[in-house]
Amino acid sequence: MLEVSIVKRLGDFDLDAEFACETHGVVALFGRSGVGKTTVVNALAGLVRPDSGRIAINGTTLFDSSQGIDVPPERRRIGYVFQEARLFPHYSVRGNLRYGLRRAPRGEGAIDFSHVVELLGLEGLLHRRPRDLSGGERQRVALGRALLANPRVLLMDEPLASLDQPRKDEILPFIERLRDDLQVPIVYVSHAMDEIIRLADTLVLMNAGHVAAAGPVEDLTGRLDLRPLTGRYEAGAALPAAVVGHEREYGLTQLGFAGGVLRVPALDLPIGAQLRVRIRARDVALALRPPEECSILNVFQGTVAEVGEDGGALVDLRLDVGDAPLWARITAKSLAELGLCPGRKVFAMVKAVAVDRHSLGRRAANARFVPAGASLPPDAGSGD
Amino acid sequence: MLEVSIVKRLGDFDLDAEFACETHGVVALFGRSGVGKTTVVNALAGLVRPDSGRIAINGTTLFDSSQGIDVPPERRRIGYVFQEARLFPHYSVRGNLRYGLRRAPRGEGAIDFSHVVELLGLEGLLHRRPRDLSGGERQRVALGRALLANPRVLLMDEPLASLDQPRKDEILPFIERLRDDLQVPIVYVSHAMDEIIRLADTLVLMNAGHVAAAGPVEDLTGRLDLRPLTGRYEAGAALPAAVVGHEREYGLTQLGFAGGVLRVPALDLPIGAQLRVRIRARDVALALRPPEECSILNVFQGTVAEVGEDGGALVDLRLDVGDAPLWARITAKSLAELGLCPGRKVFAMVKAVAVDRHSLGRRAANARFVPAGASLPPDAGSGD
Amino acid sequence: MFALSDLEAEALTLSLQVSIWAVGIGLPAALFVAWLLARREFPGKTLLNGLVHLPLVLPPVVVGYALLLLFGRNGPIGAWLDSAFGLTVAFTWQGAALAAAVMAFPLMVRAIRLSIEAVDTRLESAARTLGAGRAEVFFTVTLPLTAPGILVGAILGFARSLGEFGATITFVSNIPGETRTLPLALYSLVQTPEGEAGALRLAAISVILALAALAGSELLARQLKARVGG
Amino acid sequence: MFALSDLEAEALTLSLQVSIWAVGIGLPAALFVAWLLARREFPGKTLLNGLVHLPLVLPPVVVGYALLLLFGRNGPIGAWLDSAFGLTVAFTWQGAALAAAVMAFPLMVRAIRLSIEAVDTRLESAARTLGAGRAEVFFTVTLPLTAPGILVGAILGFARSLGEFGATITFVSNIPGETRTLPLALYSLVQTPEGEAGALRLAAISVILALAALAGSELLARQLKARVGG
Amino acid sequence: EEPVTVFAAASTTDAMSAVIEAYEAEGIGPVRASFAASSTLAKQLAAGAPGEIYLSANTAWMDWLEDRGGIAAESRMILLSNELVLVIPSDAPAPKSLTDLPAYLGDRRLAMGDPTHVPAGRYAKAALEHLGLWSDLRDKTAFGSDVRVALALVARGEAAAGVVYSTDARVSDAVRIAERFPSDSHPPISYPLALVDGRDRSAARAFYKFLRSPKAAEIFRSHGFRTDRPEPAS
Ligand SMILES: Nc1ncnc2c1ncn2[C@@H]1O[C@H](COP(=O)(O)OP(=O)(O)OP(=O)(O)O)[C@@H](O)[C@H]1O
Ligand SMILES: Nc1ncnc2c1ncn2[C@@H]1O[C@H](COP(=O)(O)OP(=O)(O)OP(=O)(O)O)[C@@H](O)[C@H]1O
Ligand code: MOO
Ligand SMILES: [Mg+2]
Ligand SMILES: [Mg+2]
Repeated sequence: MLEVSIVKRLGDFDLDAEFACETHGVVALFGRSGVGKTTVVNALAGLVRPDSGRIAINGTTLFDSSQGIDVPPERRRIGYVFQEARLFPHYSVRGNLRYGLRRAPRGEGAIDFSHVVELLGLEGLLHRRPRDLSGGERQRVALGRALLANPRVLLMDEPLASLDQPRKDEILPFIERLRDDLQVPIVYVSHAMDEIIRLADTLVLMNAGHVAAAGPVEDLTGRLDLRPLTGRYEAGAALPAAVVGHEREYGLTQLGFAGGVLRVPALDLPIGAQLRVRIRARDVALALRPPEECSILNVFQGTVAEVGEDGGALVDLRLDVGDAPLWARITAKSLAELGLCPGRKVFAMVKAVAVDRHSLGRRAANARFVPAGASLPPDAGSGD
Repeated sequence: MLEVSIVKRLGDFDLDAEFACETHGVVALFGRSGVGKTTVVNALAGLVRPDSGRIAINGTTLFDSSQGIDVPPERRRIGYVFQEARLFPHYSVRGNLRYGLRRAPRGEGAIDFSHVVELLGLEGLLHRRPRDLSGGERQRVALGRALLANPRVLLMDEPLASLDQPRKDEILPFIERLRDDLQVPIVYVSHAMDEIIRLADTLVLMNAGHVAAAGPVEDLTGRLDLRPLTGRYEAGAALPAAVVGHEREYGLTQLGFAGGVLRVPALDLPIGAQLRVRIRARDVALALRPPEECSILNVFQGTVAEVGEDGGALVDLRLDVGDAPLWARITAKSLAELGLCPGRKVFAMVKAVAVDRHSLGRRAANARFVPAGASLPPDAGSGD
Repeated sequence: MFALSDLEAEALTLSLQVSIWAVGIGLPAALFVAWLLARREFPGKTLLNGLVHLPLVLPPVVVGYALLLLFGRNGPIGAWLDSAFGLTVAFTWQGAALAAAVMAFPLMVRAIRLSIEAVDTRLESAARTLGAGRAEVFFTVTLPLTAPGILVGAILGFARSLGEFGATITFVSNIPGETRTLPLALYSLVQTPEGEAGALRLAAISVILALAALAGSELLARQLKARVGG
Repeated sequence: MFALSDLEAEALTLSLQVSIWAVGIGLPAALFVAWLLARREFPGKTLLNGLVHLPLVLPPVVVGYALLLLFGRNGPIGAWLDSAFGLTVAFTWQGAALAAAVMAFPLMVRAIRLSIEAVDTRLESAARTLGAGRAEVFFTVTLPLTAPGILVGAILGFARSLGEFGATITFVSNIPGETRTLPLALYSLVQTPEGEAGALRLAAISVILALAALAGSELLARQLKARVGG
Repeated sequence: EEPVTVFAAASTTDAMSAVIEAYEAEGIGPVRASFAASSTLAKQLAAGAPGEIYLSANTAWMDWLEDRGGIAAESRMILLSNELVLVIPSDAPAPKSLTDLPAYLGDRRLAMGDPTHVPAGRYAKAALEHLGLWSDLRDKTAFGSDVRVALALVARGEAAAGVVYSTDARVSDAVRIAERFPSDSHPPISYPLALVDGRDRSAARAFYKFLRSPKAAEIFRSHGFRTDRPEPAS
């Protein structure tokens, strides 16, 4: 459990943040610039002292103004990847990396130096000074430094913002592995819903110094009332799923979820592996009859459950597909022409391509979702 | 014309960059972390002195080692938004903003102080010190500061990386306006293909200290051989287009391009306005017969021109739709099942939703594209 | 606390005057030299650096003697000052201020140089892209960010000037009302049997003066820090 | 260049010994006090700050006299040192080193403090999240980043020690081979007819020594800068 | 062998050094001298300094030390005396007489020791008062922290004239003696000598004896001192 309930005044800015959530997996802090994300994370690390309140992680109280508890940062064992890299200018890259390593408790879950170096592509940089690094290189070193300190909890404040997509794609699985294999809980600040969906189990939505909502990513990203905070572009359903089969000849993997089986480009995961699949509303098309001779592999039969009122050119619809909610975004023109309204039966078409690596997150290792469709034959999706 | 041809050695790193491109509009520098983007931009600004070479903008030589020319930074009138904000800690936000303003040549194209403040949402921050700002706020101030200096050319080194999507969406049009209304050429470093597509006319692709390719965004993003550099996920066609009509009742705008008419959510642009539309391969589905009773508004008939050889689960196909190239990414399974091969007639389906604000860039004001389909009746796309 | 005798008041006023002038003329020069040493490369840099430190290394009396040789009536600079401006520094409080400034100079230069070297050159680059030339960058970025060092330089210089004895008495002698600063008066008393009580009073005055200046500078430093951030 | 006379060699060696010891014992203390003043709040901070600056404000002779009163054989600290450790500082070269250290102390503290205050506290925070306690952060982050200031403090202190005269002659007298440092030998020579040439030689030796130390420190500073970056 | 330590007034530096050389040449034993202002030496001796013999440039500090029990009272004696002279730069014309001094100076200055603490300054003031010149000269004086500073001012031509000991006048070629002050114009300039109390070593006694020997007297005289006992202070 991560329990945060703090009040802090900074100039004109009032932070009054309260949330509690599970710490297995990744907790994402999401919110607009200046809402107080960094301040919350600083308080967790012990770098900002709240005016009052309480912070506890897994039952250990780190701060409690009423009891006068304030564990110093170095004894919190909380790793921190800062928004600005904050590398030590007087150490080489190697020295920076070894700084936390030397002080880390040995054994138990410790990460290998050479492993981190290889993973973050730092081999050629070990002898450099921080000022001789590019922006992205700096952030990679900062990431490695925090990891090597073998933290109990890892705080990451927009760690990937200055990295290019291929590098992000390389590092994200590593963070996932940290989370899953090493069971390091991560508090992750990001503006990129992609990353959050992929990594996070829990989402803490912040707005103007307050926590607007906190809960499972699946729940919050599906809620229409939170759209102003989560962002319209990013709207969609995040669904728990499990690997139910592979179609090796075509390099596809079948994912069972409450609404059926989804085919996606092959995942190197065993059957039964737990995932979160994000299907963005913008990637779902609707048809009144099953499409024929069409490249769209995933077609699900469902019912229109709710039609959003957006007033613009685009309309969001919630569908019930089996037991799963699915969101579709179509034009108002199509809505009118197809005559869609709640209760109407439709076919939802989801391109296999649209469900790409960025939309798939491995769920925390202790998540257990057994899809209803797990017993279905591999081909039991509603046609293709 | 922006002419760059420079050689610079930094430690083990060799930069040998050469490119020339038009300076109307936005020139994007794209490449992986550490390829030398910041170094190139620094050389343009006069902050890094190349070992040899030449830099000229619109005929004015800024640097020429053979002629011994090296115009000092303050006389280059090149605005620079740095990767790290570099705000002056001893000035308030207002002081930072006014720093460049005070030194800017008056009149001609100068931007209004209050306008910038409002646009960047800096009203409440004017009296703050930089250290009291959040990461995103800092970057906004840095942006404003550079703009107010009324530069001839604006260099932006990942200026939006630390901004949230809504803020990005607010600032991007402003940068577009800078480019179009004020005709400020912009050199823009970014990792986000979205932003580049939207903003840039010219793309300079860098790889390991060299310029791998430079040219119109449309050309480079369509080239299969550059995929390793532009990124697979981002693959697609960027097409010149023009507004040809509006369907006000549904809030849609019709864009004419060489392949027909594309319906997208309403754009507040006059008929004839020049745009660049990006249609990502992943957003294009294929069918052998025209889909019926389907929500997908844009369907174009075309011919398979080329089938990429990817070997994985996904295949990219180039289609000829009218005179325009279009890319589609489908699964190998669909490829096989639909029996697609060059010469085959197909229907390409593009969701109106997929062509969202992020995929549309206004082209530089002097771009002149008159679509062949401009004379077609408004409804002349191939059905819906 | 206690009323000052005329002699004490005179010495105090003079010391203040001398110290303020010493810092007033020494500080801008120190700033320039510190900037040269911190940010420029030129032939003779090592020499200049050495020269600046001389007053620290040599016994004050020797420095005073050297000043006498240079600035005295028959010294090269002194003769020129006299003929060109009718200015005599020997035996005048101006001379005392000069001696104090020279003795305080290395301290001022070092403190300022240290601060200049700590200024992030990336901020200076940023200023240049905003249209500020070298000089402008210096005055709008480097100088304000060097303020803590300038303040430290000023306070060190002021304190050193308040305490300056050997160079002063050698260069401008000990003339009541003209060059008899607090340390000179104090020294006289210490060398006199039965002078101890008076010496203690003068020492106390010096200390109080210095403490006041220090407290003022700390206050200022706090404000600077609040403005610039740490 | 020229061979040293026995007297010159003796004074030179002694001056070196005294200055090195003055910096050696003064610098760690200065570092601690500078850190206290820069980073901690405590009652009596202003007082400590004032005390540190006293040797700068008071004429050296007065400081020497105060040292004599405190550390002399009959002084409170001197008597205690003698009975507790059998240590005599008065009238020994150790005393000369003490006098030099005291006079150089404010310079060392100020330079170091200035540097400590310029260290980015965010780096210190980062170090703490990596598991380093306050003391460890000090030694692994603050201290190395303060190195330029420590170096400046050391060189200022060394130069000041080389030139120290008033406090030394007052506190430990002018005893050949024991406390007659370069400035004191210089003083003795100035007192004798025909002494000027000898005095000039001694001044030259002082200057050369100081220049060598300065050059060394500049070299070191350059290396530091290359390591830490600017 | 532990050398004998002499604390001697700075104004005796060269003479005392020569005497020590002569003493050591006789092979009796090593001697070392600490030269500083008489006041400084007195205070150091009072604070327990290792000096065994004290030669002061004036009686006041010897009195002061004696009051504190710092010397072996029976060993106190006047070893040397000195003369007060008016010096001018070597190349300058001499004043007609001492009484012509105010006119001779014009708007230039007269250098002398600080009468508040430098013995030579005190004698000079007494002499000028005795000659009725003090009130005219008071505002034209430049005080040095010791006689050598005053001497340097004259040598450099900063001051038009200076009042110093005749022994000091010999130090610099740049000055010459213009006038000698009559010995009755000021209290006698005497240099008292004493053994320091509690340091009664035979070696110290031996050097103390040597200082009073005719051989030493000759050396002192060769440096401009007078060794005849002046009449007791008025
Ligand atoms: N010392 C301070 N004094 C006054 N206001 C401050 C101070 N520090 C931070 N703030 C304000 O507090 C708010 C929260 O800052 P914080 O850094 O936590 O934001 P954030 O959510 O991390 O933003 P970003 O995404 O831009 O990094 C901001 O509006 C900021 O301006
Ligand atoms: N002073 C230096 N000494 C040695 N190598 C350097 C120096 N400065 C930069 N480099 C190296 O030069 C390369 C190019 O750096 P640059 O900052 O231009 O990269 P970039 O393309 O902007 O990367 P990013 O996207 O991460 O900001 C990097 O590999 C960097 O490590
Ligand atoms: O020898 Mo003295 O005591 O300096 O006049
Ligand atoms: Mg933040
Ligand atoms: Mg960069």
